[in-house]
Amino acid sequence: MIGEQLTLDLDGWEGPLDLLLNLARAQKVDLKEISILALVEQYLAYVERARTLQLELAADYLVMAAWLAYLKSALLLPRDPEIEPSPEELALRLQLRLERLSAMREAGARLMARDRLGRDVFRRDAPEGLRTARKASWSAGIFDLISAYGRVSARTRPVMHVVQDREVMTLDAAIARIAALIGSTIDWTMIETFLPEGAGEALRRSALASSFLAALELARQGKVELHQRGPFEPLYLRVPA
Amino acid sequence: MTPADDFARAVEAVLFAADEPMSIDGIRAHVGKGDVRGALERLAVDYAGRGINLVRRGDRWLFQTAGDMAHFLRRSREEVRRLSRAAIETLAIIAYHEPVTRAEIEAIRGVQISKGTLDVLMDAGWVRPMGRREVPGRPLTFATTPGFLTHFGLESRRDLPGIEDLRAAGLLDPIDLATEELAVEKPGDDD
Amino acid sequence: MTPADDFARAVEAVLFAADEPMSIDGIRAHVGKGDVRGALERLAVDYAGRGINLVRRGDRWLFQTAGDMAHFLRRSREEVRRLSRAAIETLAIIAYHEPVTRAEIEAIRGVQISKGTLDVLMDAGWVRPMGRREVPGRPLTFATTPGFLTHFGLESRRDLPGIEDLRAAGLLDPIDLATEELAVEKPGDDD
Repeated sequence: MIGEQLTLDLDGWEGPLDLLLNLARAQKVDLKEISILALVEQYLAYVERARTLQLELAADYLVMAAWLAYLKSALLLPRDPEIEPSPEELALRLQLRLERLSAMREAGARLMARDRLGRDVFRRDAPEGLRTARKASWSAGIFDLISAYGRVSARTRPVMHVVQDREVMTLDAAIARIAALIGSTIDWTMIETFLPEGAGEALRRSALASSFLAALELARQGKVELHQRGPFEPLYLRVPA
Repeated sequence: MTPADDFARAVEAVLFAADEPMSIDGIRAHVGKGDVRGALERLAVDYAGRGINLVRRGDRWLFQTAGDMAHFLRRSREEVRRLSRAAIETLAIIAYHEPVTRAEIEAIRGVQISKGTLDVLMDAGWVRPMGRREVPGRPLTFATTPGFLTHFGLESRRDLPGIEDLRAAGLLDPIDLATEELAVEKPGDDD
Repeated sequence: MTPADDFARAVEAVLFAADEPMSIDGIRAHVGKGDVRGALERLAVDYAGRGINLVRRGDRWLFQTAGDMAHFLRRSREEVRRLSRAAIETLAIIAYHEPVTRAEIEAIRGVQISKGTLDVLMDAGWVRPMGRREVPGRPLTFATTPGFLTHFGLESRRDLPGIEDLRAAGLLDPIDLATEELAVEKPGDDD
């Protein structure tokens, strides 16, 4: 929006406030003492001249012109106490705005004129540079160490399995034993009756398992009959009727 | 020169070798325990009036050539970018008013900020966004950086040229956007 | 420092800002007519014993940080890190079996060790190479260092608990053993 629209001045203006400030500066050095009314006149004349030259003005210049025309009439007309803020107050605000913009413009120029790094003052062009070396400090305690060794040992130490020698009754022995004993029984007889007497608990369990398999084998051969009332009930054997 | 003690020598060497301005904590990380600030102040005195100066910029310190040596050192290549008038004014407004919103900058200048202006200042490393203002719309505010102080040779923002006078004159008071708009842009905002 | 005259100050500033060592002619191109050599010699005296020295290399001059300040320019920052499981196991194997070759470590661990693992242990100062084993290939053996004993609070390696101690302390990983019992040793008791 800003830029070349107002080519009456070769530099162009940075907006209507910039134009006002330049007009004000031409009027007086101290912005506090400028005549706002005269400034308004100058601005309006400027805009009028741009119009006659058929220059295209940006909207904000026209907006400013309209507002200044209002301010001018308010300053000239008899004071209406109802209107707030008063025209004098508005004029003062405009003057303060111009002062502030002027101050900032001057401050910018003073900043640019300072001894600037890389233009007026210089740092070393090839500093050695500072380095930060990361040094790792490893943390591990004795417990970490020995438990790690325990873990490795447990994982890789060959495990030796020793099976104890025990008394057992083989399937063949059980078949022979039941086949021999069944002949002398007539009635249903519990399978436990066929186990060897006086056997220790381990041998008894082995004998029971083998005898059960033996009973199944003999039943398959038709040499015994099996009977059980229900699951987990005693198992009975007899010679087929 | 007056002989420097070993601690001051270490501070001197570290700052000399550094490729960035250094804070006291940054220096201490290299030189260890000791009165870094005291050493810096002594060194600054040692170097006052020499061709090299030790200067403070914000909370960081650096060696740089003395300002009056500029004519021996200016380089043929133009290293410092030329700023547009809009950018210079915008930078000044940010520096003297920070933190400041874009709308406030525009109110002071009476014109919209064109697109690249803030970008140029941020790209130069002089300006950065600094939080939002807790008003409706939560506009972003802008402020200067440590790099701004370093580039323009300011110990702190208090050293901004004429800042005390401007403040005393009320020219750095907070911008009342409502009245500024009333004064200039009331009939129709341009943004 | 003793005040330097303006010509010496210019030489000082030019050398400071230079991006490489400068010859007397090169300096003169910046500072103009004057006794450059005399200025350099005075500056060298000024800076003797400071953290920065002006030194001559062949026919060129430069500022550099004093040699005895070099250690301040490098800052080492300690970062405490935990050893990886592989590293601590490897360390334990070395401690219990030293001197031990890499292949032996792998056989004992039942897993290959990655390249960095031994490096980490050597970097920590706990392990060092200790001669070669006189077998085909002459593999390097590794052993622990005195620093290892110090770090782990051991008088000697004999203070390391034996395998029976570990078992008694329940450190032979009872969970793994229990699993193995279930899988393999059901019918009868083990050991």
